Amino acid sequence: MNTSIQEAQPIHLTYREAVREALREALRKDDRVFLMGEDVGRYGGAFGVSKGLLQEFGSDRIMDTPLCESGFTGAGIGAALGGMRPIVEVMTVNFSLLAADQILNTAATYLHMSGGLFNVPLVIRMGTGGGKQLAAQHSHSLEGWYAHIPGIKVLTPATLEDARGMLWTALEDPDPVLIFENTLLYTMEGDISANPEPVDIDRAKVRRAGTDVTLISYSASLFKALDAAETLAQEGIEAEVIDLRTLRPLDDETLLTSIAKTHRAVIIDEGWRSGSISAEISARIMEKGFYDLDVPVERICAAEVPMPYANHLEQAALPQVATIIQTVKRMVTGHD
Amino acid sequence: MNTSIQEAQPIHLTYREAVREALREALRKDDRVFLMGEDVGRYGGAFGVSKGLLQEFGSDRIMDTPLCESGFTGAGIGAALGGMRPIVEVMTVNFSLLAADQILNTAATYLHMSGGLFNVPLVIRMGTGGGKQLAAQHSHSLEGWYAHIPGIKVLTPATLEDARGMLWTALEDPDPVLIFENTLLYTMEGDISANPEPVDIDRAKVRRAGTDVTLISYSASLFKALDAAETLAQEGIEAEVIDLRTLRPLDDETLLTSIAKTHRAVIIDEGWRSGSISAEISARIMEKGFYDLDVPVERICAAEVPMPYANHLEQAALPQVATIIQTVKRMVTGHD
Amino acid sequence: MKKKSGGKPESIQSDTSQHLIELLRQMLRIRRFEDKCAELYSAAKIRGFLHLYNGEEAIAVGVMQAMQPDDAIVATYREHGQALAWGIPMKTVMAEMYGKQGGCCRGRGGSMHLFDKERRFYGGNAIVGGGLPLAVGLALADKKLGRNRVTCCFFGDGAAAEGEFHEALNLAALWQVPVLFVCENNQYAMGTALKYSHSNPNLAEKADNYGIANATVDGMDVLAVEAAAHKAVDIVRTEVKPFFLECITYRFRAHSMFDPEFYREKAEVEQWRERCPINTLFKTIQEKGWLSDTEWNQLNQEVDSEIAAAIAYAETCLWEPVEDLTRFVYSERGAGV
Amino acid sequence: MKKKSGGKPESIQSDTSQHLIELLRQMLRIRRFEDKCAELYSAAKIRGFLHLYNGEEAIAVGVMQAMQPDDAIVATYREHGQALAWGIPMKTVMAEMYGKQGGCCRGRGGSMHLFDKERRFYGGNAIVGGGLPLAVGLALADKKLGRNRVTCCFFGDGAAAEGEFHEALNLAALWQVPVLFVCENNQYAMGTALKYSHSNPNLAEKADNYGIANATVDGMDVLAVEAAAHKAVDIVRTEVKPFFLECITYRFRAHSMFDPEFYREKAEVEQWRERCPINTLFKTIQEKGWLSDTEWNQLNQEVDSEIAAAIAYAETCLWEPVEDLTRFVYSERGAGV
Ligand SMILES: Cc1ncc(C[n+]2csc(CCOP(=O)(O)OP(=O)(O)O)c2C)c(N)n1
Ligand SMILES: Cc1ncc(C[n+]2csc(CCOP(=O)(O)OP(=O)(O)O)c2C)c(N)n1
Ligand SMILES: [Mg+2]
Ligand SMILES: [Mg+2]
Repeated sequence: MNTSIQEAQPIHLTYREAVREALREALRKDDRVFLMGEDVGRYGGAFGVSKGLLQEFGSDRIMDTPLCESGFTGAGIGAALGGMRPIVEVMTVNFSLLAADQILNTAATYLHMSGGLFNVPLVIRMGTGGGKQLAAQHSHSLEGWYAHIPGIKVLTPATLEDARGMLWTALEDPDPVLIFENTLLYTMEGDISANPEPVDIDRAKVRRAGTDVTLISYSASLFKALDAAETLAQEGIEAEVIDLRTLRPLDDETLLTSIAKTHRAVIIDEGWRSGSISAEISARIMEKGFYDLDVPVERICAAEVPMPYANHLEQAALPQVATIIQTVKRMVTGHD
Repeated sequence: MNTSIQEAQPIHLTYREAVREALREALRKDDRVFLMGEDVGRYGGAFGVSKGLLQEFGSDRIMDTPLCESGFTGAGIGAALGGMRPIVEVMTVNFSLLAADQILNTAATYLHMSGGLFNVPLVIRMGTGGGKQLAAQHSHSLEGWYAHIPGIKVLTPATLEDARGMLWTALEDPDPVLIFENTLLYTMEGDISANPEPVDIDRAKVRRAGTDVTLISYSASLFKALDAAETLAQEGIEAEVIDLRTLRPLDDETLLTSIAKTHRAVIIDEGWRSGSISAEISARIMEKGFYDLDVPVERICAAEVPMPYANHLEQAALPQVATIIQTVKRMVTGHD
Repeated sequence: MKKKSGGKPESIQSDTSQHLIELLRQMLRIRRFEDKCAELYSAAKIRGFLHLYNGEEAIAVGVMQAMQPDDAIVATYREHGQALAWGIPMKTVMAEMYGKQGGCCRGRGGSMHLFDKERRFYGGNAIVGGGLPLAVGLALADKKLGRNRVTCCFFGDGAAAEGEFHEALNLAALWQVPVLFVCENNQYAMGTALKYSHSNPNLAEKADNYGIANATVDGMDVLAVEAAAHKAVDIVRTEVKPFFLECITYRFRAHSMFDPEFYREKAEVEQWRERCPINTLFKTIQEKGWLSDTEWNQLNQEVDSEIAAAIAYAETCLWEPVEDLTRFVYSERGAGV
Repeated sequence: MKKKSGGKPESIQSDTSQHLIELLRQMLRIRRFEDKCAELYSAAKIRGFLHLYNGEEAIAVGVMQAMQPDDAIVATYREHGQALAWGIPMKTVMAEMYGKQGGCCRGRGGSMHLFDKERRFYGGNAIVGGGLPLAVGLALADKKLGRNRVTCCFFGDGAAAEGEFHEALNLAALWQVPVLFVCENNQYAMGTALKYSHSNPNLAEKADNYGIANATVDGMDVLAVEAAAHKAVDIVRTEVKPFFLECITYRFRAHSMFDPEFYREKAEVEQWRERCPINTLFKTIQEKGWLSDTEWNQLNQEVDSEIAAAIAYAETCLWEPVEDLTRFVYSERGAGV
């Protein structure tokens, strides 16, 4: 019987399981890979991502660390330099601030300051995002902020395929890669190919084709953009929806190609507005796509507040589908 | 004899001395003010800023701390909550990454997450900037990066007056204020009024009037912009030069008013390009000044590399006067 | 004066009995309040992270006995116990968990960020270890301003692995500031047992290393905690220097509402449950005959009605208007300090 | 075999004498190299920060004796001594300080960031304390891959106040990784004397607290350092666990080229200068009659000409082309690892 790759049945899983499968695959494929971080082992991962992996791979491969974000991130850098392929899990981006020095001052600079001698093949995964009423210290979306740093790459898998596939691509990268998993996505489910193809992290992806406006988004916001596009389509407005996938380096080309066609762009971003990755995208369109624009690029970002606990306030702080629809309509028709 | 304020002789000093005078004034005026940080006392400050202050004010007011950026920044937050007016000196922004958690997760969020109960009247001063061949871990310009964070204010005094005056304004602010002093400026000298007036931190300032292009800059780059403007003037191009002074909150109005007049803008920024404060400014001009623009806004930023040690490489990485001139000419004439 | 077998004058005995009953009442308030919170969580009235103090009540209640009204408290995300024991009205705590305007932080903080300005309750810090330097700073301010106040900082065993813990202890010792560090050693940091967090699991020795006076106490025994806290606070207040009090305890419930508890044995939990601080004190009081069944029922009813009233209050509170979303990012002009 | 008073066979004596002379030579190389660097700094050939190791040479030289070629070194911004003692060619170090392409990091690192891949010299970290976790990670990799190698991590007394120091020690002890922590306790962190940095100035006790074997040694005595390092490295290598070696030393010169040295007395510096590790060893050797004036002069000349050659090399090296500015931000395709 011929069970070729093409014919394999798709499998149904959640985003959480997709990440877990990616971890499992990496741990199986390469002995140098190990996962370390707070509660990745006995607890099963703060979000249950690594559940069962300690039992499957043992405590040398799945290492619970004490609470010391700077210490174990630094140890990850060292282990990478020592020939391992560590996957460091920082529970969420909120706590990664304690490791910011190691990420920026060591991981990101090491190759350059050593004149090309030492690269750091380190992968750091973190949960990110708001929307779960976790309030001001547990709801940051700082992936765009990290994208400011040369020397690292920043990935934001939105789909099950990307959650499943990006980890391996990141592990094959010779340089430090940060992967941000929006924790709202963990329960998302669907079908993916049982034999996932390698995921390209160099290109943004058009997730929906359209002609009237380009909606630029990434991670959880992608689905808000797609929802908005559906509604807009019912009113005859065809939105093209782009999933950035990688925030550093940005794939300008895909964006500009789309805008050359639609002449309008809206960026949806769960980070705080000022100094966000959406600002960078807008600035690039200014520089390279100005003459293609019919109207100014707009941004729909999180309100510039530390995230409040109350649900109605938090939702008011986050980008919403209704706002996207309203903004696009205004851009297309010229009035609210 | 009438020695009114208006008639006081101007005094001649360096930027370093201007900051020192500002510290001295604050320490004299308000008993609750104290300065703490690494080597602010016995060493006299890493850049000599606080030289002599320990002798003048004693070790309760000028506190040498151990190396522990997170610890003493957090202690500064606590002391501010306890009714003091601490000035925390983080030697340079490079080391502030070790305190990033306290700055973002505590100082910036405290007022909001306490529902308005507790404000944090803390001032944090840091050296910033490249240009001294200090290489990849000692040359960051992260002031624009910090400007992403709601809840804090970010000041970047460029002139002697601002270096002298902003500290007091910051101390009077009920919320956390970060002051970034570009270390290249410390030796800059000039005359300022002996009776400095209070400095407004809410408005950007037009440092040179012009009609053909708006050069937007802050801190050390201001002088590059002014130099470029001088040269351009000789060729009949009149550049308006704006000193942002405060990176958070940004004073959009001053920028937009200028652009409405000049129809062209260049932003000069020593931070890395992607996700820089100049991206934010460009995005805001896109949103609010698009129809005033004759040509797209351009950015002249630091190259996206960890700063190399060698002088010629470092200078190549930093924005240069020649590039500003060249860019403006291209924008005005339509060709290189 | 009538004497009892122990030889105590009756008034003191009755003082003691009343005091013990008060301790019992405080612990019970916390326990019941939190049990209710767990229910309300399932009913989706409370959301976000909810970290219960179940099993650890003796620490907050015991320590607070030694504190004075103008002292300050710095706590963690597991701070309902401290908030209630410190006197933050239950109804404003409950309304905060509901996310209502009438909450102690107008619904912006939630379970992990309870604050009270009047009572000097400085949160509610959800960054593990983040409160320690802040507490040192509060104590520094008191020392500088010559105020004879104590700052009491609660944190867990996991926090002691963070670098900030060390930075804070070193600063406190160098500056000799009046801070009481209370380590709630419940032997787990989420799912990570003490031995996996610390190469040296004796946490009080860490304080020793900084030259900070310290003691370790049974955190399941409110009277022991109270006695140790009195001694500790005395030292902090009179000698103006830090003290480190380690309380050995155990959390009966999961780390948060999301924790499947893979990392520990049911039997271990059961063993510790037998040392429930509330039961223990209840038995002591009963043995002394200080609490009749009627009184006990009445106490329970009081607690229950306080909780019911808190819920009723929370239910009726308004939501903060959405238009006010961006308030309190910066201070409002004129508000100032 | 001719015997000497000490009863050592001649061959051993001559081994010993040769070894001591080699140690002397190594220390002298570092001292002279750095003195020259200071000159070159004044001549603006070297720029940026320049932190000299003057006075501390016995530590790098002593410790390196115990290391094997495939061991690894992690150092700080004050790492010329380690780099030279570890065998990075002086000329590539000098060219690096010049910022030239022929430097060990193509001029991108400078004085604070010396690296050597072949020799496993992992910098050159200018963030105080930043190298410690990295060293733990290198050692972890060795342990995981079953390689019997030692990672030696140098850092200062000031670094021990950073939280990262504690995090790293705890991890090393928990994981039992083969790392040698060498604390260069020169009693100052910039202008901050030990007693202002540490509430407990006994730094080795910190290691003790983590259950890490440790020793404190006179860092001005290269033979003592060497002996202690041998013991320490033996333990690390054979027992596969961390060791903490504290070396008490003193920096004769300013912290960096910008330091006006307000914070210490000239007399104190002078006192320590009398304990110069080079003079001490020189005297020992002289007393034994192991080094004639001619030999000493020759040794000096060799060192001087090595330095002269290094400068000549640096002078003739090319600058990295400006077009290559953005190289090495990311690895080049095909380069990989
Ligand atoms: C800096 C940081 N890292 C990780 C977390 C996630 N987290 C929340 S509580 C916790 C365990 C803390 O354990 P411990 O200090 O013992 O306190 P306990 O919860 O047992 O009271 C962790 C890892 C966090 N909130 N902050
Ligand atoms: C995190 C950090 N904070 C501050 C500095 C600035 N700085 C450079 S060296 C130094 C003193 C370090 O002292 P120590 O660890 O004793 O090493 P030594 O210089 O004495 O060799 C300081 C404060 C830095 N480089 N990194
Ligand atoms: Mg715990
Ligand atoms: Mg030192």
